Amino acid sequence: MSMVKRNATPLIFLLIALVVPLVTDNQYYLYILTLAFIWSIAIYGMNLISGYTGQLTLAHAGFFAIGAYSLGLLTVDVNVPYWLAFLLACVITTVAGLLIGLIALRTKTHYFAIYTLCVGYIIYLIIYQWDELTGGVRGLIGIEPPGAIGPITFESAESNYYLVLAFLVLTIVFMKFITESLVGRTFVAIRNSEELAQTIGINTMKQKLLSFVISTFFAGMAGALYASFVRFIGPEISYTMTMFDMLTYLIVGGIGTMYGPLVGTFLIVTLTQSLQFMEEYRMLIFGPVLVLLVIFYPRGIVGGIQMWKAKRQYKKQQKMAKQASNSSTYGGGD
Amino acid sequence: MDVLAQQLFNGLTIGSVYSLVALGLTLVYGILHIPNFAHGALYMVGGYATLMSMTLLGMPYFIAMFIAILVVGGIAVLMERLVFNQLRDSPPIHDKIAAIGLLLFLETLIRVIWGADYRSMSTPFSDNIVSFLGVTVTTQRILIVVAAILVMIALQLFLKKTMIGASIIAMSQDREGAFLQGINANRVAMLTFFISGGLAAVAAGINAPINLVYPDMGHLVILKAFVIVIIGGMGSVPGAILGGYILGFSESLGATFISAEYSDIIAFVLLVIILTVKPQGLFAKGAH
Amino acid sequence: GGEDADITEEAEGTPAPGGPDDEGGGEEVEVDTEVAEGTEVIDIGFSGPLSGAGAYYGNNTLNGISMAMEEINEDGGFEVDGETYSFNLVSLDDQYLPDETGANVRRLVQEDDTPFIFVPHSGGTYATQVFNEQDEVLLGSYSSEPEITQQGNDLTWRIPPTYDNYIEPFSEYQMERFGTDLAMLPPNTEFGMDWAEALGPAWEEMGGDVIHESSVDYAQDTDFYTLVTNALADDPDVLFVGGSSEPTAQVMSQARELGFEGGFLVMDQAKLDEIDNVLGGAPDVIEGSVGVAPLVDDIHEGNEQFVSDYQEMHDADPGSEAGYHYYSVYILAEAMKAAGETEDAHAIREHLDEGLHQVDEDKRIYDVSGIDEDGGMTTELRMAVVEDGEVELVDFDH
Amino acid sequence: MLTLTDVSVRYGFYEALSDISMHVEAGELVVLLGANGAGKSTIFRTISGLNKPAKGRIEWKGKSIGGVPASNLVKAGIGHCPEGRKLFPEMNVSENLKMGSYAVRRDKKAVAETLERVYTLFPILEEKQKASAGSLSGGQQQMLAIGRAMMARPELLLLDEPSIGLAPLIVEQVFDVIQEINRGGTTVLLAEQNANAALKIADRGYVIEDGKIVVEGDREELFANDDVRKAYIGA
Amino acid sequence: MFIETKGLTKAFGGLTAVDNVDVGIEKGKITAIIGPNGAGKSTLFNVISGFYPTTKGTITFNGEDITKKKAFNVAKLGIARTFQTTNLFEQATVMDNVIVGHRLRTKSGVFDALLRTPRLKREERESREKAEEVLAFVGLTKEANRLVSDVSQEAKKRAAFAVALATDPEVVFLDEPAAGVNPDETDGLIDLMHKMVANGLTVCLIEHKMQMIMEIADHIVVLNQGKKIAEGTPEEIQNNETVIQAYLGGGDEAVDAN
Ligand SMILES: Nc1ncnc2c1ncn2[C@@H]1O[C@H](COP(=O)(O)OP(=O)(O)OP(=O)(O)O)[C@@H](O)[C@H]1O
Ligand SMILES: Nc1ncnc2c1ncn2[C@@H]1O[C@H](COP(=O)(O)OP(=O)(O)OP(=O)(O)O)[C@@H](O)[C@H]1O
Ligand SMILES: [Mg+2]
Ligand SMILES: [Mg+2]
Repeated sequence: MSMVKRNATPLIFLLIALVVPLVTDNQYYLYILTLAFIWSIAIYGMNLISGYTGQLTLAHAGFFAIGAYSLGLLTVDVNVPYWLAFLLACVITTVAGLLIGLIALRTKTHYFAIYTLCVGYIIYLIIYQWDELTGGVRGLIGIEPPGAIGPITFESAESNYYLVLAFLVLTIVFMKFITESLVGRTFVAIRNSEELAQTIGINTMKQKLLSFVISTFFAGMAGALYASFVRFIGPEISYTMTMFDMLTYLIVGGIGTMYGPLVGTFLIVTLTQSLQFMEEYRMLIFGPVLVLLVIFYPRGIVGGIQMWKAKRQYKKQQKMAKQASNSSTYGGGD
Repeated sequence: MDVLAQQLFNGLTIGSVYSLVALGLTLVYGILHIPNFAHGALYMVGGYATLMSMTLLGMPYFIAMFIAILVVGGIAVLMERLVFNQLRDSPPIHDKIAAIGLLLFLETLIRVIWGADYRSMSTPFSDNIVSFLGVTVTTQRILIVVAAILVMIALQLFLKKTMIGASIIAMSQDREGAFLQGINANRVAMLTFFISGGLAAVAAGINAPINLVYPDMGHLVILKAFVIVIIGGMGSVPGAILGGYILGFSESLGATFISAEYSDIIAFVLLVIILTVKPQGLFAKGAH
Repeated sequence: GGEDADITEEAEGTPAPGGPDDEGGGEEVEVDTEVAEGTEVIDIGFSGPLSGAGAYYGNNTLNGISMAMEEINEDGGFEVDGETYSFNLVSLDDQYLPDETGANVRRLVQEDDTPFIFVPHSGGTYATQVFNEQDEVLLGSYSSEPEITQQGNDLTWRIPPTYDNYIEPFSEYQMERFGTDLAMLPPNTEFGMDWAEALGPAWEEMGGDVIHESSVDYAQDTDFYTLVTNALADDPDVLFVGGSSEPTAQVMSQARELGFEGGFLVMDQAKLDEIDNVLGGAPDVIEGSVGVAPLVDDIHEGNEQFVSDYQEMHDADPGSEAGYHYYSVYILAEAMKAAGETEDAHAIREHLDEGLHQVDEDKRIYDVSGIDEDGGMTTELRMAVVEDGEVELVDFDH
Repeated sequence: MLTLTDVSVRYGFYEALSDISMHVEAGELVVLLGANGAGKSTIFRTISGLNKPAKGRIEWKGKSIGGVPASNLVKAGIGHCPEGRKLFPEMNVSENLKMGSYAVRRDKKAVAETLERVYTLFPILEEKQKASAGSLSGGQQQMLAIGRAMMARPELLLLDEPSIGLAPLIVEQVFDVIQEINRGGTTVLLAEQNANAALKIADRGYVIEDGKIVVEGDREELFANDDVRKAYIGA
Repeated sequence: MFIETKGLTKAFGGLTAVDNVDVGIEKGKITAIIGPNGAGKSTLFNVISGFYPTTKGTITFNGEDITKKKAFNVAKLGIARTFQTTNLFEQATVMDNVIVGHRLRTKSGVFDALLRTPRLKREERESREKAEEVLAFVGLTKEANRLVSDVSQEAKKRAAFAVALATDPEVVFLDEPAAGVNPDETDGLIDLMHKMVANGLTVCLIEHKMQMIMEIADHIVVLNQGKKIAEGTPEEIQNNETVIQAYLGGGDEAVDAN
């Protein structure tokens, strides 16, 4: 049962999430939570490539949109059954991710960030301009809600909530398994130093591509969920500003941390809602908060908590080290 | 009207603006290694500062532009002091994010103060029409080209011929190393940001009369400026100038001979192609 | 013929027009719906862009709504089925984002139990139409998109008129005056696209040629010269332009700089008087233009008071979005009266047309002939032309 | 000339130097010995203003300089050739040297003279004038770093492990050069792992362990000290 | 020959950093590469380990041509290396640094991670055991859980060895392993290298500390300006006029110093 013990906090939160619809029938809360969960899934994708593998991507609003539009077009124009369309949407996004990743990942650091920013912008322009296909600026209406799975239908807000929650939990479990395995270690090694990773036999290009493709899969999946949840999509979901929002969620929560994406998204989405009355003034606060966070808590809220824990431990160690320090020269060998 | 000649001149005009914006960006991005996403916001503030000096303070155009340079340069210096200087030792990802925070802040601030609507700016040069070689333009457009070129030459001379200019470059390569030569690194960083902001203000001040002033005006310009900086080589002043004109011409000619709808894509496709072929950029130096 | 003709406009994704002295979009609109004493309160919802790029437009719509509500409440409210009611406006910001609208509408339904919500954009309307019937809330949608009423949603009211009415008279006038070659340079907004798609075929049907077709992106094109140069390359007689007044003015004056001597067919979002203002009085630029008559140029008994009140309050001319929303609030109150019901969205919806005809003469900002079965409102329109430097109003059936 | 009194320096919680007191007199060549991480570089960085002392007093020619920014100290005559060299990698050799004369750039004649001297000391630098500093090999970079530090004509030159990673032949040359610089009137404070070579040219020395001075004395005393021999000179 | 280069050349623009070099490295021996600064030693390492593409010439390893192989493939074949400036993941613990070192010998992928397959569990255990083993080997067991940024320079060098050893190499290339390490500690590193050889590894190193080289090298290759100017046993090299001229210098100071 150590598994349960180690993950006690997240499990408690999961429990709370599970009972929320039972204790409230406020559709608005459910709607907001569902939206936050959907975005979280996309942010988890970003976190894998940007947080763990160290390649800051600015194209993921684009991949989110590819997933959303694929699902929308497949259900509206082609009348593909929902779950097949859902699967195809994920596949299409992933294939797009693979093709773009193959080229984009040849670039490094700033180049990669700018390159992906441009890719994201191209995706936006295509959606915007190719109106025969995408409806252009008018957007896409009449997208189907998730199709029934056997006897379970997804017409109500509650059922949608549970569906999205299920996907979110799967996403987190997936990320946990990946990042805590050798695969995750490999990604982190690349983040730390690509050069060294290569010398210890890691095919960095292949691993980065793997990480990128997985991350686009989740962005696409989130997009598909979004399309069938909001049931209307317009080009703005792929715009740079959406991308910046996503980045904000990730940074506030904590880039490169397991629960950062969830915490950040949840916090900002709910905060934005409760600060509704401030309208324009919200951004006057968010902007500086983002800056301060990056300066003082570079790994976000979750990272900040971790740091605080580590510091406490460090102080303890420091004491022990002081006692042992007098006898610490190496004699060579073992 | 000769369409080709006209479009070439249009390309020259727009290229001049691109070059100026890209120059400011390349100084900070290439030389101090800060990808300042907020540069577009500086450009936008430059537009407003010029316009408001003219309408609210009743200043003549050139004085208004001068005020804008001071205002935007000052904001840029503040950015350096309060934000980027603090992030000096952080991983590069943090600079980008902080810059985005600044961008959101500045845009919102302007919107709160002056609203989200489009404003137009007219200058003494807006209404003079000149025709030559089958080209018809206003003197404002000639001013854009001439002013841009003059500013660029001045900047190049400053960086190459003065020790202060060289100290900007030195400090970008090794901050502590620069300290130890007696270079006041803080002052140099501030100077760099000031120049960068000033360039953005000039670009906005000369371009706004042929376009409009509004809170989002920096978005696309800045995206394109990043493309230019990469095409031209990070930190390369001549590269930014060349890249700006390449882009200006390819857009005006692309819109004419390929597709008007997709002319904005040209910049990005250009970048994607270039980085696909040369992942380090066109003018990349040998890796170490 | 119709005596009220004015701008219809849909400013999807772009800020609406306004003079440079207009109130800034960021300034929060004080919705001072001080409720009359001893009355029941009806919460009316609003979800529109109050921050971000669309804030200016969103606040204009809000201005119209709150003005009407204040007036009604100050008059002691209105009587429905023996009870006196007054309005309370609950406005939420959605930054033009459909998912935000969805969240807002759900919130308004849940927390304020509103029977009616204004949504001034089509994306938000679509996102809300998914559940508004189920939640029994009536949408007052300010969007010219035909789809919103064609979907068969029983609880949608389309407030602005459709633009197709303009196309024929505008085209006829310009063809007669300048010639048959048309170059189209609309803004690439939803509304611009709709216009272009309707205008092109209609023009050709009337015997003209469309010799150039492209669009301008005001928010993204750094310079319009390139596009204008291309549009003029084939020497058109008439140039189709439009969008917000400022950029439209910019495009028009640049066309003149580049030697264009024909006429402008101006999409109904831009206002000729504003364009003239923006250009600081440029009669040669706007000469030969045809466009929609601005509200302020078309003063009559129905809107006189509104226009002057608005100018006093906001130090700016009211745009159509303010005018229509103002009018809508009165229609809504009358519809409630007629339905004898303030909560049942279906009943209110069924009595909208009836309510429309009950509105006092001096509150009829536009000459609206009725509200259709499908929820669309039909407005009688007029056009404005510039002849010898003067803006003149012309009836369509002249 | 330079006096440190009870100087302590911290990195966060960690006290890298505790109560260091030492002095360097005009014209001397003083060597700092110490294992890795002992705090040698930290002393240098604190003297040249890159780090601020948490406590204690640093005096240069009678004036307190604790906390004065590095850029001002260069003008006051303290030159620092740092660990890790801190060259301007994308500038070429002659530009790097030119930057070295930043603090004294107004005296054109003196600059030209010093440049001449640097090129005489390190002919390879003259050969590679146009090569970017980043493309030089480690040893060449070290020479450039020393040369650059000399360009400001410092009265006190701080040399932090100048022989690190250098070929024996070059090490020899470097020590000769250091000695020559010192004989030319420049006071030198030298940190070295290569204790033997360093002590041979030094007047005096300090041994640092764990941020504290554990031994001090002149050349002979240090050579004679068994602990020093064992730990730093080997066999 | 175990590893052999033929006519190996590497040019950077106009500069030929490695010029037509033939080197042979014998299995189970310690080969040292010496030469003045800028002679091309590090570049030679970089080319052999696949970091830089070769301009001309061939490299064979165990008879197999590896000239065109990328760095990660070269590592998989059993060639490990360290860098002149220590290159470790500073923000991770020593243990974490070393564990990934064994990644190239494991096969688990995403699906193993998701299904927590026995293979993954086995490989994770193996990687950890390997890490513990090599840390013990280099004498860092006590430091295993400290951050790399917190340990001493010499410990970093050992950690770098450990990472290299975790890849299960047949040969290790060490670029100036003793630079910046004091004499006392240098002896420890020498012992460590002897131990590697005793365990069947082949060692190839670059060093400037002549005393150390003369003590441990079986074979010495001397480079100067990209060219090989001499090779042989320590005695031969010490007495080689060309080498003395180009590199060692006349004085005894340098040799004694270390
Ligand atoms: N920026 C820093 N942050 C935290 N600790 C530091 C920093 N710089 C140095 N230290 C620590 O301070 C102590 C002294 O370091 P310093 O660099 O002065 O030693 P040194 O004697 O110069 O060693 P070396 O021979 O390796 O150059 C070491 O334990 C080192 O880890
Ligand atoms: N990436 C590069 N680009 C250009 N020139 C380079 C590059 N790497 C090395 N060089 C040049 O190649 C030559 C050999 O350098 P290398 O680093 O191999 O020398 P080395 O023998 O390792 O010297 P040291 O002992 O000082 O480390 C030098 O002149 C150096 O300037
Ligand atoms: Mg040191
Ligand atoms: Mg080397």
